[in-house]
Amino acid sequence: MIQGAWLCLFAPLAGAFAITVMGDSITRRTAGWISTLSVFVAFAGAVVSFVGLLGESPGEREHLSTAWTWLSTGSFKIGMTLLVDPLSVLMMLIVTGVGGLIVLYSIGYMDGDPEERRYFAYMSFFVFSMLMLVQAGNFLLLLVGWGLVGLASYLLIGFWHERAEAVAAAKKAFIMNAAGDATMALAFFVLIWQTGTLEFAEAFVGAEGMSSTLLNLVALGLLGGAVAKSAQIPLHTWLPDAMEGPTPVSALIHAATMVTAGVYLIVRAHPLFELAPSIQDLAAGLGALTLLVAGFIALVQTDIKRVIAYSTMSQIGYMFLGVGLGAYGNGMFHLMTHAFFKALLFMAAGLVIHHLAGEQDIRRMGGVRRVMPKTFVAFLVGSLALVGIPPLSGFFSKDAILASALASGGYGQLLFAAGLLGTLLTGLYTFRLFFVVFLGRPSELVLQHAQGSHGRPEEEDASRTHGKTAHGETASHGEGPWTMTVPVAVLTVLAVIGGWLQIPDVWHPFSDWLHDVAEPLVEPSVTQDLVASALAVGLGLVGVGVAWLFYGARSRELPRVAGVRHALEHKLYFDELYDLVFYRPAVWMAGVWRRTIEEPLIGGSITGVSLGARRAGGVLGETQTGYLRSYALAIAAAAAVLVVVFLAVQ
Amino acid sequence: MAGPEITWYLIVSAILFSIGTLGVLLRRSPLIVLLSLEIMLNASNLALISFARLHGGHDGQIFALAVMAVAASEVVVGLGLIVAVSRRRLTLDVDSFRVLRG
Amino acid sequence: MGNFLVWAVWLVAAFACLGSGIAVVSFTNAFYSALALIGNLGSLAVLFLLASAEFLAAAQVLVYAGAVMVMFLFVIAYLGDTAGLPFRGGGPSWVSVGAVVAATAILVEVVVAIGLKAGNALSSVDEIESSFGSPGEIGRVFLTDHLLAFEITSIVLLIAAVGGVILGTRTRAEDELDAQGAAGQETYGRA
Amino acid sequence: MTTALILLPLAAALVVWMLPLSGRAAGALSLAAALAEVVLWVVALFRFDFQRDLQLVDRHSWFSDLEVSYHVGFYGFSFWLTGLTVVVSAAAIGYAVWANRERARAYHGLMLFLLGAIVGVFTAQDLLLFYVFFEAMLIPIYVLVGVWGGPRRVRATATFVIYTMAGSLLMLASIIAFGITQGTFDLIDSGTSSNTWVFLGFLVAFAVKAPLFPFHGWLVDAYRESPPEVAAILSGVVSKAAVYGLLRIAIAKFDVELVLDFQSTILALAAIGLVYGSLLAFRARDVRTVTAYSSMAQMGLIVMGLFSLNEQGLNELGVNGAILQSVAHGLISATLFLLAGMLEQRGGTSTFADLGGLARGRPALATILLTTGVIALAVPGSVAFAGEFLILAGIYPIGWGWAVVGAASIVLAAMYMLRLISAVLHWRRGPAATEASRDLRPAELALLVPLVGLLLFLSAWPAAVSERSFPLRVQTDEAEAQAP
Repeated sequence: MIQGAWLCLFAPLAGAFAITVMGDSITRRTAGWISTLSVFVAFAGAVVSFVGLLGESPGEREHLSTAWTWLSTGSFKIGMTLLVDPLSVLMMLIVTGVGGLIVLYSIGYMDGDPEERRYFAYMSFFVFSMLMLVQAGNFLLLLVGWGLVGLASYLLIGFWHERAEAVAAAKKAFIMNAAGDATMALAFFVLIWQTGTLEFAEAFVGAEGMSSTLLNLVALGLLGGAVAKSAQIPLHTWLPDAMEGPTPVSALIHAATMVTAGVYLIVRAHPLFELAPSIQDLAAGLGALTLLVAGFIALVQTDIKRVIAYSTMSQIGYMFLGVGLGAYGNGMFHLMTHAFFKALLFMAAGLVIHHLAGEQDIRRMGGVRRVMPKTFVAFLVGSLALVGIPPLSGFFSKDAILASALASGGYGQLLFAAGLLGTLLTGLYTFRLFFVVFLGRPSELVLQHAQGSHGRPEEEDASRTHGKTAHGETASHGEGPWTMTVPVAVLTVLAVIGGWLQIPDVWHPFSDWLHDVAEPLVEPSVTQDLVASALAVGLGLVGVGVAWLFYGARSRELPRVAGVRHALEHKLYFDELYDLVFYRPAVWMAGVWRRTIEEPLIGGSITGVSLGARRAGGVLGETQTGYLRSYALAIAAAAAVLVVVFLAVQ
Repeated sequence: MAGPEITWYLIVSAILFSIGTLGVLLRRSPLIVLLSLEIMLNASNLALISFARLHGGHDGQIFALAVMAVAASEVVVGLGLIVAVSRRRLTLDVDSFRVLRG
Repeated sequence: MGNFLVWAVWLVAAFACLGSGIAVVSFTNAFYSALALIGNLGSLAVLFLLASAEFLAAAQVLVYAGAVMVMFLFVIAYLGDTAGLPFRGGGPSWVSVGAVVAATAILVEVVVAIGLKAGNALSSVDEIESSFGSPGEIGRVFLTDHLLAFEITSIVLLIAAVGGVILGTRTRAEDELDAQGAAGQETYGRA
Repeated sequence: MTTALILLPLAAALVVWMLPLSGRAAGALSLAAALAEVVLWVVALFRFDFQRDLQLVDRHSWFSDLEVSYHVGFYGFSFWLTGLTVVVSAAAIGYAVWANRERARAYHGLMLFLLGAIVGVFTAQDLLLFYVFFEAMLIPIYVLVGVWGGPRRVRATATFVIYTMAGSLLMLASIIAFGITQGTFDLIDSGTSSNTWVFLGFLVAFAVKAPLFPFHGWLVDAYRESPPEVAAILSGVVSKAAVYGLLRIAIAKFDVELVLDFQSTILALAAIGLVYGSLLAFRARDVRTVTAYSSMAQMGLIVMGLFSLNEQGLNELGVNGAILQSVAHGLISATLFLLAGMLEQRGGTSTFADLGGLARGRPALATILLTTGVIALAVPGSVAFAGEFLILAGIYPIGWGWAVVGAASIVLAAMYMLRLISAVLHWRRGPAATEASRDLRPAELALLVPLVGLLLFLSAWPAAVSERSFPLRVQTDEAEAQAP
């Protein structure tokens, strides 16, 4: 079982390493298969661990395994320790399972890209990093995984590195995540200072003796990291930009796994958050705020991937809401179902983009259903699951969170209201996208690609020089190669059945599985469940209906509220604000320092010293008259003075 | 001891040294500067010998002998320089050598 | 009586020494200065003798007043006209003033120093053997206790001799100078 | 053993200078000597007992009147710094061979001499001996920068000489004052001093060498104008002499109350240097300047770790982190400078405006630069991260503000390193990124891969260094020694 966990962790790393070292000696496709294989081996390891845990009694499902001491100084020791418990195994299964499917999908999607090997090395590296994050046996290793997924995300967002936007987006993602890493590190410093350890269990015990101020600081620091990684307000602006990366990357990192790490962190560190309830409430509040804001912004976006990205933010908002209120199992449940249906949506969108040779603007799409009927079905399933229509997976998981909110007192009910409004928005933006892309009359672009030649050669070249994608020659007729369609099909099935693991009051193996790791603070009653479900489904359907009126049937003109629309199109000016508050002052300060300190003072001091020496030399040089006799006089005078000195000393 | 005390020898030595100093510092002819230097050296020789007498040891005298040798060497080099300068048709004037001016 | 005679000789020698010293410094003609220096060295030899430095007195007369001064006179004769130099040079006038001040200051200081010590340290003179300062004694001390000084002195003399030879050798530049006939004397330096 | 480590390069330097070898033979001999030095160090590593105090000691009286002796030996931490020295120097000499420097005999002789002197600095247990090695280390640098440097080398050298001379003279004065008052120059035998001025003398000398804000005026010129391999040694290794000096002398040999009096000032300077260097690195225009300023920032961080002590003595987190970070930073900046040199060899420049787009078709270059850059920005899991984490965890109890500044610097480091990576590898091709600038060749990889490999190894196992820098007993001994 432990061996399974180690295999799970290191198989993807070995894959990445092998691809890097072998370089040109393997074909691009082989690199893809090595990567896929490594992730599926990891999945096998995860399954072994899962089965192993399953065979044990619920109270004993926690195993630590230390391979070597990673970092230590005297009494402070951090081991290279893996933790195998229900929570980490659940995450391992999601990461490697969904990850494996997405890497397989990438073989088709990235086919023809000249730097495919690098892509697959990065993908394997990402899976390794994510596994490191979820399997870490102590906080420091968790931070290591935390940082490495950020690095992998940077590498993959900026994969098409000749595009300035991609590089900028990658840097933005990394730097915002580095800020989150920094706040987490600060939280850990407090823990080390107060408890002397970063082991989960010992730190949780030690934390009980800490003052509430320090506890709040620790929780706030952790929350900072979680918010940055999960793209919650106010550190969310990197996620939409991250859509510059290849679509499978968006599916894997920016939908299914990495961005949900914040939720995992809160569940993992829930004893700390429970000791600082105000911070936990803050997490829930931020989640609610994010789900609303992201929902609104998603309404006006025109890039197919960005709409889904905002939807991701919004759904993670739900998860934060849930875990912030203590509904850990429900939050994790939504994490899992979201991984299924959001990866599905991204990959279905990827099929569309792939088919349209890299076009992502929904205004140039339309009527795709006619050329890609299977994709249409997949996307529809994903959309319905996202909106939360029974019996698809989103229904069970989202409504469980809402029910928990309803059961959490006044504050919870406020958030419940926000969540309900969110479901309306979800229905609206999801089906806006769906109707615009798939229904209606096929657009010119779609028709071009539907004729099998998919695009004039010039346009292919144009899209390649823009570096958006480099696929083309081997791109499919129809829906795509089997490597792409099979994972989509599997995920479609999962998006349908994934929610059946947990049916309120009927059976709940999922929350039982997590019960010993993170005991929920709230248990909604059956009535609350029913009320929440009814309202949520109802509002979701209203959203869908409104979308139909405006976008599907095109029977209504869109109400124009220019100011709001403008603000939403600019994503509520967060980017501009950060530019103004952080980036520009830093640049300005660097410039000012260089002009006022570095050059005049530091450099100037040297120039000053040498100038001063030269001037002093000039002045003293005047005394060197060249007259021999004046030198002799100097000797005589010095002798006279010295005699006086000697006499005085005696 | 017969005759004047060591003090007087020393005073003569001091006066002589000052005279030599004046010569070195005031005169422009290198020859006379050299001669004045000899006076200064001899003044110090006188002091050395006086102290040797005072302490009844030979060390001072040996030192004086060494000074004489140095003086002789100095004369050789000094005169050699003077001759070399004059052979290049340069002015025999201490003040005319000013390449060391700062 | 003997004491008086010693005093008298000492006084004569001392005044001769100082007088000839002043003469050396003040003559404009180097030839006269050199002659005065011979007198100065001679009278110093007398003073040496009175201070029981017999060997040194002899050496002073033979080596210094004899050999060295002859060399001086040779050079002066070789150079020919040496009388024409102005007494005081082109340097700043404070050099002259300073020279007088410095020389006087040294004199005063030394006299003061002697005066401070005169009462005790300088009045009690050690007894000496009759052989004190004799060539034999000097030679013995020089070649035993002060052998290193002896060696260094000899090396200094050797180096000086080599230096003299090098300075005396005619260089090619000088030959060209002679060949050109070198109209007029140039001033060396930037004055 | 220790003496052999010092003498081997010095003797090799003499041989290179004396024998009338061809340039190629001189280079080969020099490289062989450097590699032999590495082997010697590895042999010593297996003999070294990290649980003990000073070891591999050699001691011979030198000036017995002044209690000065030739006294050398290793502590755990100085052993790691020496390891850093021999590895980086070997790579630098390898680079010099590859770059085919003019006047090879003189050049390689100086490099070997430098190597020997640095090892001497890290082993000297006598203050005067330390001073002798310290100066012997600086002289070859003056010549190497001044003769083989870039177009503005004269100014760079002059600046470097002015700064280091000022520092060295202050240190000499302090050494003399310390030795005379203690009655011995030996670092083991002497007690601690409580003289403020002596302390400040040492402090300024090492602050110049590090450099600590505002003593960094020599830094940019020297790092930019010197040959890349010299810059690698200068920033990678020579700056660590300051770390060693601060730890072994300024902290260990003075009363802890005195050190604590200056703690806030030093920490403030270090923190300013950290932010200041990071921001200027962010605006710098070429690879070398970025590396130079980042070097300054990192030294600020290391000094923070060293001075995280309190009344009880050294803070084990902070000081272990400082040593770990010293080793990491030495390897990182050496790699980056060598890479900058290789870029300059290709396009004649390392200015960002002229570079770009080099990743396409140059996988080895891209991989090496990316790996090094990512480790340099202290991505969690890297050895630099481990070092920074320990340092900041150590400084936190002294004052949370210091740790916040340090954590902010993690973000700044990400900003400037990513900018460097992108400017070289990404975007459109710059004018200097032509077809002629090929991927790294095997010889270059042979230089860089060991350095990067070491970095990766240490990333996987930072405890290798952090556990073995100070046996716990030494720390308590030193803490006791510091108590009056």
